[in-house]
Amino acid sequence: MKKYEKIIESILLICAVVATLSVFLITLFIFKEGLPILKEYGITNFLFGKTWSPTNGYYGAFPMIIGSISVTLGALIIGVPMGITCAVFLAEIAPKHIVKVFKPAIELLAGIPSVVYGFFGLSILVPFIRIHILPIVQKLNPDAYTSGYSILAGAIILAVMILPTIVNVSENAIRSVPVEYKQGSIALGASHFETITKVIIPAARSGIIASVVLGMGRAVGETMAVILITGNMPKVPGSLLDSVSTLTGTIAMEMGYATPMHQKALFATGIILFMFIMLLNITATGTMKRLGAK
Amino acid sequence: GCTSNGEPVQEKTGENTLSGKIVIAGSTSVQPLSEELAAVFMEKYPEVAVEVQGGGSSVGVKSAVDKIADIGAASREIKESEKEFGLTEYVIAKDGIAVVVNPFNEVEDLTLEQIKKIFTGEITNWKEVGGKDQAITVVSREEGSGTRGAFVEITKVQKKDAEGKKVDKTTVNALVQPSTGAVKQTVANTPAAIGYISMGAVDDTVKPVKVEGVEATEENAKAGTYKITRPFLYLTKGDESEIVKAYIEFVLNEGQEIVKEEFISVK
Amino acid sequence: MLNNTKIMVRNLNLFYGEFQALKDINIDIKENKITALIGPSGCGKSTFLRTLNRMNDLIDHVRINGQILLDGLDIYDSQCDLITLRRNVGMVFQKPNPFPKTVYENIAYGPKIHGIKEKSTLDEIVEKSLRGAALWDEVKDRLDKPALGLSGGQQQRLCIARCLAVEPDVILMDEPTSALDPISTLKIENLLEELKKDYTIVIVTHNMQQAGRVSDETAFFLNGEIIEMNLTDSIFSKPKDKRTKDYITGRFG
Amino acid sequence: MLNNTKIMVRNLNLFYGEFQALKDINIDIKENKITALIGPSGCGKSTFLRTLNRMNDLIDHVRINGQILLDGLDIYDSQCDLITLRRNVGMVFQKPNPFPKTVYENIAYGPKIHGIKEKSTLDEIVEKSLRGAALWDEVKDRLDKPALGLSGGQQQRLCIARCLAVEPDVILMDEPTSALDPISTLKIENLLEELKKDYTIVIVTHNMQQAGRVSDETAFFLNGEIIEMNLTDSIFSKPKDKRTKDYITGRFG
Amino acid sequence: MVVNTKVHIGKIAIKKKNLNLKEKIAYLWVYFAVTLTTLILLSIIGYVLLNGVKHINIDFFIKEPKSMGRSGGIFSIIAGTIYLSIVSIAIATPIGVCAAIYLTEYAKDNKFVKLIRFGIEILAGIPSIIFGLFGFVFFVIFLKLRWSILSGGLTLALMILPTLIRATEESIKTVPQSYREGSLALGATKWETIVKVVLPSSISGILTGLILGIGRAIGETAAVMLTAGSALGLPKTIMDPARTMSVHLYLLASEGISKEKTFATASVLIVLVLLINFLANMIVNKYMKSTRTAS
Ligand SMILES: Nc1ncnc2c1ncn2[C@@H]1O[C@H](COP(=O)(O)OP(=O)(O)OP(=O)(O)O)[C@@H](O)[C@H]1O
Ligand SMILES: Nc1ncnc2c1ncn2[C@@H]1O[C@H](COP(=O)(O)OP(=O)(O)OP(=O)(O)O)[C@@H](O)[C@H]1O
Ligand SMILES: [Mg+2]
Ligand SMILES: [Mg+2]
Ligand SMILES: O=P([O-])([O-])[O-]
Repeated sequence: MKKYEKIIESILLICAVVATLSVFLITLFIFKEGLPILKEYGITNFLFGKTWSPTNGYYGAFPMIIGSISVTLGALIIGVPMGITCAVFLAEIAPKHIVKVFKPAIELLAGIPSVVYGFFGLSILVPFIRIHILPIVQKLNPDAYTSGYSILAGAIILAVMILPTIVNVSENAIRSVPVEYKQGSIALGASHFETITKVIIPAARSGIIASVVLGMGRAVGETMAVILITGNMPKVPGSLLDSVSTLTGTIAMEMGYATPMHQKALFATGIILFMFIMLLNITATGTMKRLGAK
Repeated sequence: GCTSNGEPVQEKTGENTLSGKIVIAGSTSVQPLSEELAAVFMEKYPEVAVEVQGGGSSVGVKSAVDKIADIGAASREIKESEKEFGLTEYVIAKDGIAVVVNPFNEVEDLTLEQIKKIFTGEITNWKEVGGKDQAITVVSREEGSGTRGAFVEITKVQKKDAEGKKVDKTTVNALVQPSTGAVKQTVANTPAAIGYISMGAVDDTVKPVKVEGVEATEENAKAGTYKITRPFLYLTKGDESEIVKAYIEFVLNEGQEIVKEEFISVK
Repeated sequence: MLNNTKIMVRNLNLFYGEFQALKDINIDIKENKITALIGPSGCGKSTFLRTLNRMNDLIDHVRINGQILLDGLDIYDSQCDLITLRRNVGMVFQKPNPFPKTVYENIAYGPKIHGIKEKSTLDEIVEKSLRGAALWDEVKDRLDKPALGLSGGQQQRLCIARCLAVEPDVILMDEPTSALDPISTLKIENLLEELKKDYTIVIVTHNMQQAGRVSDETAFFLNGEIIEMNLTDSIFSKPKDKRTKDYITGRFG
Repeated sequence: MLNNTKIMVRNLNLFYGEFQALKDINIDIKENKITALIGPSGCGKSTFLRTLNRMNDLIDHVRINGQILLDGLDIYDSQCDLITLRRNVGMVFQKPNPFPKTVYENIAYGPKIHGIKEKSTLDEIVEKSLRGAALWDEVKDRLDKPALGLSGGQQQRLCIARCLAVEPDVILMDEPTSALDPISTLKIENLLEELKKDYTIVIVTHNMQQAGRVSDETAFFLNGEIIEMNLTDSIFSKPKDKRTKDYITGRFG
Repeated sequence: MVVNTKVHIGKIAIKKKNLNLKEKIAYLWVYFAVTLTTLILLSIIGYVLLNGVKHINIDFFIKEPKSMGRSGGIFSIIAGTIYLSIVSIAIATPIGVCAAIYLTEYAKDNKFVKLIRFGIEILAGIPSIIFGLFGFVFFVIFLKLRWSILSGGLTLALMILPTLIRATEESIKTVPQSYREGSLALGATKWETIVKVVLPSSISGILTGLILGIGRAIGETAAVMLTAGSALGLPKTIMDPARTMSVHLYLLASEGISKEKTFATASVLIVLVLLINFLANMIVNKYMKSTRTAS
């Protein structure tokens, strides 16, 4: 065997290792910088403290955790039914020529940089909520108030952003349901609609769940668009129209402002984010495996 | 206080022979001024590139300390805790902080006490200060902003607590925006908003209110009648390169003509 | 037992795009009989079978003309309700295709779709259908287990049971035993014998012996045409057409 | 013509994990002869063929013991250079597998790998190899066209030409005509006749007639063992082992 | 054997049944959701383009931005975007492609390789701000690379690695084993086989991965701002800071510097993404065709 083969193999291996090593390096860095404050300040104080005011020495990340969760949940509540519906439409209902137009359009939606969505949200959605939504809400609750920078705005924009992920992954899952299932159901006298809801969607559920989890990851991780439209208010929100700040937004905004303690607190926020995403990924692969095995 | 202790560069390095790159980072209030100064400087020395970017005053301090920028910019005085880094400070200008509201807001004048109460959340409706019956949208800067630091100190939003520790009492119901420009834009687009920005950044999209009856103008700030002012600082650490020296020298002398246009010169 | 015609097919032509897969088919399918469709691969047996419950509607570019009367009513009439048609004309596919649900859910699926909600009624139907498909004893203890865990022969009988559960009049079977071992095949053939008391059955098969064993009448397809149709005994003992004879004796196909 | 032994196999055993696919194989392959390997599916013909140029090394969990001597040198010796071995022992696969390159590039691939750079030399080799594989006339005007555009038979001959281009001593062929029509098959069989003047050829075939037509010697494999090996004429006319006879006469397999 | 006893069968009433209310609502919802999605897409793109295109002219592309982007063009920003994309791709491609080759062609199924795969999977899930955080502290400060195209490029390279590795792996896996066997049987070494047969056959998949990577590099904001900085000047060397179009758009939008320039920048960005999508589709289509003729 020619001599350089071994050398090449080692080079290739090194490249593969570099990719992995960077993960460990990133993890190491974040934990090294962030863990001390978690210890010093107390994990529960950090996780459940309601005041985030680093200059005053308060590092309670709870408002941001709730902020991240609330915009993400909101995005899922809007985006998941829409996304799955579009996926069903593409895979089962739409005639070919519509699929040909609609699918690339959805893919385009995925490619648009998130700041463009943020910009759209800032210039259209935020005023819209203040001017048109608020009066409606005020009819029910006269005390309601919003500047427009809100969970609602963030959730809507994030919903649009995760829509393509959900549509694409779900559509693939639905398309890969064996046609025999569909035929079996149709031949029993089930309508197309019944076949979709009772046979096809259940059979595709692991893929659909995966799409939701992926979308969720994207929503939790989004940063700049969210800074532009949620108002960045580190306060536990009381309603959908309240402003919130998110984990990612806080890191991005305050990263430079680094008294050493403050910077560590931001890394600790990074740890939370990191764990959150890990948890999501593990649940995702977990459910996929469990459902796939059945 | 003014602590311009940098040795003035005496001998002029021959014109046009300077070349290289200067990176300035930090305060978003200083940023527009730096941009203009840099533009003129680069015209003079075409071989020099001056890169200006924002981030906020603390980024300015940090980047000077870590030497990731040649010059850090800050829109507040250096804190006690930052003194130990051994930074060299140059006061390049003074600036007032304008308290701005939406142009449609009919409130014209606020006292320092009212401003303090609005920003600490004690006053939450414009009618309490002579405006419409409308909830106030407070817009503040992020933690670590120089403008915020100076503002809360002067307006007493920041207080000493029992242990003598300074505590920033800015209401938690404030929207937070990460730059002077973002605050301005938020106030411009939100009818009930109030915020504070560098006086040099004020334009007709927002309306500065009088503070204690004094209009927010450079003259008043210079005269000391307008109370909310702070210095603009350039920070360096260790030995400065030729071009950095030349640039700072330029800013402190010829540059002051440019400073005068929107800010208060230090000459 | 009556010798009524259950399904009457007249001048049926079917095109896949430009390709004519069925050519002027005329055939009467008798009630409570088993009719076998035989013929070489690609001759149109499956296509024909699928016209009877309009499963071809699912395929793009299919064009059909002619008439199919089920109990005298045209199933290709625009007034015809597909759902009711398919409920009345059940189908068992070549490859067993249980849903990825439990055994119970598989059988209960059809009745539920058709509006039956009470647990007790469903239980009854499930048992009756599984007994009808001679599968009850084998699966009665694992009704809540996934149907995909059954053996191939059991899955095929499950699909028959699933079909029985909606109480059709006609059952169409497309090579229902081609994927099965001889023992499972035998079980299903015996089952057919039982079922024909209550149902009209049309079965596609590649297996000449099977056609001979189970069917009452046999139709021989070739290139989209029906060459010959007759009582099974007659067609196997004295085929009228030379091509039928050649096929039956294994000369081609 | 000499009757030298080109490849000598002694006590060869091969395991896929726990499964023993070759059992104590002993066989001599003669120079400038065509040796055919026959036997029912799964008996280990391909496996054995692939031991001769160590293509089995690509598969995980393969364990081999015994000896294979090529020109007296053990090819499983740690000193043996795989590259040289495979260059000397060429292989033509069951399914034609030209690279997705031009006809020319396909043939020139091997020589280039082995260090030939001059265009003129390469041109020469390409022509010679294509002529050797009786393909030159058919493709000489389309050398720069994609090889995947050739017909199945042409592709197969292209693969043979590709193999010839590196000038091996031995050519291994694994059912080289199973994917081809009768006319292409005939062309390749004629070609084998030509090639054996210069090469030692081992061919796996399912086709008894083919083995009879082209080979000089035939080995009959069954369940990983060589049951019988002899001159082709003898083995077909008077097989010694009953199992060989059964197989040849079509009694099983 | 018990057989159900079923008497009767009268005529079947095969009359057309109308959709029931539930199904009507369901279909209504489907069409509503699809229409809404389409409207959202059209309104976002339409809003940006309608307001933006009229402010785009040649000057916008070839002039440098002035007074923080309030006037002038976006030349240095386009340059910065391209520069940064190229650097990140140049760093990520060799590592990504080599890693993918290792994983598909060399790796055995052992713990170590599982660990590598696990790592790559995690890398794909990490939110970009974490990359930014890491890049800022590690590349910018710790390695003293300052805000520069190099810092940004390294950070982005890490971000696009998983995309690239996966795309490459997928396309390498589709190369028929018979090509490899054919090459090896001619006496080629493994590496020769990979370079001369495997990679050429999977090149379009790799290209698609690259283009997707570029798309991600262009779209990223937070991590780029923290690592490549946001200086407006025209970057010359790899050690210069740069501002990409997304960062520029973010700053323009957030600071309300100039509506016109914001829309114009956003329009250019959208058109760019359109082009990239188009390019990726073209390659995928070509690739599909070439594999079709291969089979
Ligand atoms: N969806 C389709 N589109 C186009 N042509 C089709 C389609 N389905 C079947 N055909 C063609 O119609 C003819 C009849 O097909 P059909 O499936 O009915 O044959 P068959 O008799 O069932 O054969 P087999 O015994 O192999 O199942 C064949 O030539 C087939 O290629
Ligand atoms: N990679 C492998 N791993 C495990 N077992 C294998 C592998 N390849 C082949 N086998 C087994 O080894 C035995 C011999 O296989 P081989 O391919 O040599 O048979 P063959 O004689 O070539 O058959 P055919 O005529 O069908 O090609 C078979 O039982 C097969 O299942
Ligand atoms: Mg068929
Ligand atoms: Mg074989
Ligand atoms: O951006 P600042 O000037 O407020 O630090």
